[in-house]
Amino acid sequence: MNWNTALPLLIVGSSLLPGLVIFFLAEKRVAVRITLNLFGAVLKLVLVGVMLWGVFHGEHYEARLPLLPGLDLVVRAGPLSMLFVTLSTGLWLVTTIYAIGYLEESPHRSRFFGFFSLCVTATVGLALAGNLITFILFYELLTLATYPLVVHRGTEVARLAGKNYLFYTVGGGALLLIGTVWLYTLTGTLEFTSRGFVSGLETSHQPALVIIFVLIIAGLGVKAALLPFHGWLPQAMVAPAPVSALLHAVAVVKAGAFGIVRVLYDVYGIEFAASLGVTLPLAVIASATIIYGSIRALYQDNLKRRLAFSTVSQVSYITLGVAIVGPIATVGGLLHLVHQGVQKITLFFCAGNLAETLGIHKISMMNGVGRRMPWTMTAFTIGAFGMIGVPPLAGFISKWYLGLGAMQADQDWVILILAGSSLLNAAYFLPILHTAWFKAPPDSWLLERDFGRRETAWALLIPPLVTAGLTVLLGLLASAPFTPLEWARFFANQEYVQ
Amino acid sequence: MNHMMLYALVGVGLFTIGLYALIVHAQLLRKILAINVMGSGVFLILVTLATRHQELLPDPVPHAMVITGIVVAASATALALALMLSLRAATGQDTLIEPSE
Amino acid sequence: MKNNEQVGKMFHMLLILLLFVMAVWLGYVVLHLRASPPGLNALVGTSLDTSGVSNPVTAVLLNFRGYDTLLEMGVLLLALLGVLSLGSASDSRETPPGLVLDFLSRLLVPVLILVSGYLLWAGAHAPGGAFQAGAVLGAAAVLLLLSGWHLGEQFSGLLLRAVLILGIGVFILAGIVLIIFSGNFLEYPQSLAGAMILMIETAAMLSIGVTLAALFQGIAPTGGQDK
Amino acid sequence: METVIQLSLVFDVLLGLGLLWFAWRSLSCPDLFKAIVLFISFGLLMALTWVRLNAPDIALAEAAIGAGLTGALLLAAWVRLESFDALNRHDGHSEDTETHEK
Amino acid sequence: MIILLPLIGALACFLWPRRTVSPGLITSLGIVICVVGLGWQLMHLGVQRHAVGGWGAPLGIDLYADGLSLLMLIVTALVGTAISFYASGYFDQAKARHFWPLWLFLWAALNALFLSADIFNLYVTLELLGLAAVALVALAGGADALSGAMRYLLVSLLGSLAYLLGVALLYHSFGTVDIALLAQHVESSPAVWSAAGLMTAGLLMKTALFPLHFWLPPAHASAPAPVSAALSALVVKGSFYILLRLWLEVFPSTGSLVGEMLAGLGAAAVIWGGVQALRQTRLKMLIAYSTVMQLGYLFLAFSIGSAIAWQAALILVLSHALAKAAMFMAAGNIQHFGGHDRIADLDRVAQRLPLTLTAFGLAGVSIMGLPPSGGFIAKWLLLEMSIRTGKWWWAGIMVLGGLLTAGYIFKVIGRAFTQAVVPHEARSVPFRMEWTALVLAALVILLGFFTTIPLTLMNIGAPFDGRPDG
Repeated sequence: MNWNTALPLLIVGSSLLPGLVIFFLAEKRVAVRITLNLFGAVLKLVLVGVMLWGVFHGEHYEARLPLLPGLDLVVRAGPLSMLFVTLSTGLWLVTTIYAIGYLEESPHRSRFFGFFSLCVTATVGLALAGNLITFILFYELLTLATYPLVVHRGTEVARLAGKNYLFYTVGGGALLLIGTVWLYTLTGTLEFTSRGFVSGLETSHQPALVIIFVLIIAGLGVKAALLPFHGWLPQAMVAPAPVSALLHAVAVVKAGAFGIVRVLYDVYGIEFAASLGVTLPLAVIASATIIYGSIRALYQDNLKRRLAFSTVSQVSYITLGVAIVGPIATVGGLLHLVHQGVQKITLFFCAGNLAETLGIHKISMMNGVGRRMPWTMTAFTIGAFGMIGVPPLAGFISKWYLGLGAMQADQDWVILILAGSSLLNAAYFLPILHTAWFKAPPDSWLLERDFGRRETAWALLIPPLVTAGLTVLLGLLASAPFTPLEWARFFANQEYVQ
Repeated sequence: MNHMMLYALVGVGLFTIGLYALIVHAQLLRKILAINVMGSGVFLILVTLATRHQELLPDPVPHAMVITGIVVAASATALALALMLSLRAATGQDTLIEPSE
Repeated sequence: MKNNEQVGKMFHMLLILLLFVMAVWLGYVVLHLRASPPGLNALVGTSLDTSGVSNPVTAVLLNFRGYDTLLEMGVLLLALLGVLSLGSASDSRETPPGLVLDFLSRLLVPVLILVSGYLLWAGAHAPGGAFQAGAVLGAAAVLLLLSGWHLGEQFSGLLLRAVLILGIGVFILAGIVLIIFSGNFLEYPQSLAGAMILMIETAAMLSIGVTLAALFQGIAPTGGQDK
Repeated sequence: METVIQLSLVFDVLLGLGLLWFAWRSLSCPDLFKAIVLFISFGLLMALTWVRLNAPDIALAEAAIGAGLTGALLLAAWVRLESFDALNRHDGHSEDTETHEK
Repeated sequence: MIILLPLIGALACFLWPRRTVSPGLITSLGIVICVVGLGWQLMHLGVQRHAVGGWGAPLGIDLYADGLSLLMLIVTALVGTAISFYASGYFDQAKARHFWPLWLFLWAALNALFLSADIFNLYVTLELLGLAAVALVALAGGADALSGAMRYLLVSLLGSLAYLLGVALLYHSFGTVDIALLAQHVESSPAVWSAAGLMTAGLLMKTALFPLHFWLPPAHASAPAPVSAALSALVVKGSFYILLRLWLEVFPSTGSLVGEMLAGLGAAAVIWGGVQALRQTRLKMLIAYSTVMQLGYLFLAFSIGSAIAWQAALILVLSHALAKAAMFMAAGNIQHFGGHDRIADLDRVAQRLPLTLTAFGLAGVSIMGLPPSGGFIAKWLLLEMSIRTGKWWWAGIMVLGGLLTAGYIFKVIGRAFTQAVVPHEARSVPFRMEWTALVLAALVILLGFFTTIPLTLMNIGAPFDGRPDG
């Protein structure tokens, strides 16, 4: 059990153990709980940092546990996993702080934070998963851990939303499972390997492989909210704001997208997948989702619903990017994995703040809120611009690479999609900003919570500002070392035979 | 094959009759009787088959088995009767009832 | 409604048909069983003289397949436990036993006890044995019960329960002791076989008798209105 | 010699039929008490059969336990059932409450 | 001897009804120790055979222990101990004095059954098992329980008789009742077929395979919680074990058609049980139907029929035993706590009984076959084998079943979060009752990570190689 084995386990464990402990904490032990949470989050971040450094210098981190004869649980660190791990760990820290502030005084916090930690454990686990079965394990764990968060409020609406969420995700899980088992019977292994491990099979299996691909992608598409499996996402926004942040930016949706990347590159191998002719349909579906999501977003008055539909569309950028066969597009897609996360979490934080401080849930109620809560709305604005893809923000970079990649792979129609969706993004974000900044505020808000000179609690204010700052930095310093861009390139180089 | 086999057939007959009654009748006491008849049928077969060759005296092992069986049957009957009675006390009827929602 | 009846009738017919087929098939099988299987007859014969008893059935019951018998006594006791756990939802309306019955029992009980004793003893070489004897003993006890004599009060009594488990208890005990001596559970040393079997049988008979009586007690109405 | 075989054959046939007949009657006749009595006699016939199959041990067991003890139990149970009916006839409700909650 | 210990314990409990709990618990621990001992023996000395009375088959009765029986014994020991602990908190004095002897008898019967190598002896153990189980069900009192018990008793007797008839046929065609010897002699003939048919039918009755399951839900749902746990987790497995033995060792030559048929019934059971479970309004009924369903999975292995499939089935037996026991205990807690088990108004159990709900949830994970859990591993293996052997339709059934299961599990859990229309007054649940359930549930999750251990254990003496791979 040397360091290189221990590290990935530690990274997974650093949220698992606190989580388990938290379950058994009495409701009153606020201090202990908060310390545990933050400790876990920070520790994880540090460990991840160490691992980043290690991986960058060619260290090989791996831990195995024999599950069945010939089938192990594997956690392994590679560029792709690092990209995702870093994202989720970083955002988790922020979200934890936010959640602590957000849930003050609300009941059942032990339960909430327990499952919260489990979620992140699952996310990190599936990011580090070294083979498909490990991935499935954490993927399902994620489903189970998020359910209690979705129904946390314990209202009838919440229960129905949870029911719906399960209906989709468990179904998806089943598809994924059967696809995987089938694949296993063909290949006898499930280890993720660069350029895939199925390309070796003789051609007689190709029809089967196509079906398996459809099964698996459908299974993952559910979490990635691909058309037509996106239904659960807008509903799930009844959950508390931190949970939405988790669902949309840190964990669930991302897990789906990430899975698609994994399957496409490390199971099938992108060239082979292309030769099977499955990538183009995928790209088309992704595009369709992008447009559809944006259009639906236009018509939502409920802020969180609009954001939710925007997620539906934005996440598909990732899928689109990796489905366009070409290194640059891949880079773009992966970049968006990170950037969309940072931006979208900002937006949800802000939405949460509005709801918490002024009881604002609808866009039509946001008149002049910018003057009441300038900081929050600034963060919101940055996030929104990022989403639209205004340079020099993060969103711009990823879209830029996407476009470039599309051209390089001479799939010019994608450009149209990008342009169109960007316009739509603008169309559903700008009005919000306009109402917020330029309309006259009403004489009284629904509920006024007074935080002295501050517009709201620190714990609620800091996180969005941080993530907004990140959005800017990721845009400006895109090409500095250790940025997502670099990791994405790192990964792309492995996957494509230049 | 001697005409003792006749009893084996009788055994089969008893088994069948018992099974039929067990299924058809609702009354518990009747079902219990039916079970016992079935049992006797089985025992009869078990022993009769042992007497297939007369030259040497019949095989004692099945005899022992049957004695065991008889005792078991008696015990089961006792339990069944007790159950029937307390069921009767609880529901006021001597047939099975469907579980209540 | 009428429909249901017809469906019911149909099922009834179907059932009869099925059972008939089953019966015929079984009959066929029984008659055309593989001719002259080895059987255990010879084996029993040969090992009989080492078994400590001369009645083959008893030998099988208590020696060759003693383990079965052990479990079987377990079944008997278990049934009693079950009956007791149900508790007799009894409606005790006392009726004094009829004179005849009383007289009968006075007369019969001693006889029955003697008979059971004989059966037990005979079991070693002639038809008979613990179960038959126990049953007769039980019958005697049942007579007593019918003539108004109650086990009821004693039911909580340690003594009674001790008698109830005496048989199986002794059996198990013997088994364990025998493990120590001869390495195998219930493997009687030749010289002692007869004696031990008799001992076990005695114990067994007592418990069986009492158990059966207790079973009857558990089910019977308190006080004997029947007959 | 022949005749003996014949006789025994006849006897067996009669006995067999008797068994079946008693069994059938005791399972089909409407009156419970009669059914029980029939069953007991069926048990006795069984005992006879065991003797015929030269299995005296079983015969004893059957007579003592199968017919005797079981019979006694059945009768006792029957009496109790009757007494329930009597109770119900006296005050027409069945005593326990479980039935009403349904 | 593993069999005698609980017997003695039972007698002790019967003798001194005042203090039944302590001997009960002591016995349980004793049994665990014995089982561990046996396990050690098996691992170091290989398969064990013990000739009772020193006569040996065919004259005497043999006890036989290999990996298969060992695994079953271990399951029984685990769940049994848990149930003992649970029960020590569950019953009041009046019931306890009846519960303990019966329960220990049941345990003895199970152990005897798993160790026996003699089909007639198996018959006796079956009766022992059946009577004990019935008496325990009746312990709950009340119309439902009594009726359930009665139905159960009749079915069980019928099953035993069918089985006995089969035994008779086998004995008279081969002159022995020892499984091993039979396995050598048996060649397929009308007698053997009908024997196989009768025995299988009888055992199926007791195992409650669809459509012979009708008796199970009422009996299991109306019994006292620890009893339901024992029944669902262990008792049905007893008869399944015999089936397994017979088909692995005695009847394998008798054609694969039967296997297909059983698997078909199993599939039907999965679907039917799942749908019924979804429709239930009472928690314990739901769990009982879920048992019907899970038993269905076991029989799929009869069609797939490769060694791995059997092992998968056993893993499933193991994890289902743990999970289902945990579930019934959880249900027992909920009932004890709210005075009812109507799913519609579970009334914020999540908040009030977090441990119990956790137990239920974890157990549910395994029942659904989601990772990480023993249930998942078993399902994975079954899926893999069914696809490998080209019988992908079973895979379909399994996935469908998984979805149904998820449906009814979360139906319960979801309710547990929301608030009921009418809030109930809460009765506190004994500490140990909550924890026992939780521990069992946790075990089944852990099993998902350490499946290799039972796999190696159950292969001692290679019980599965008797069968030609499907």
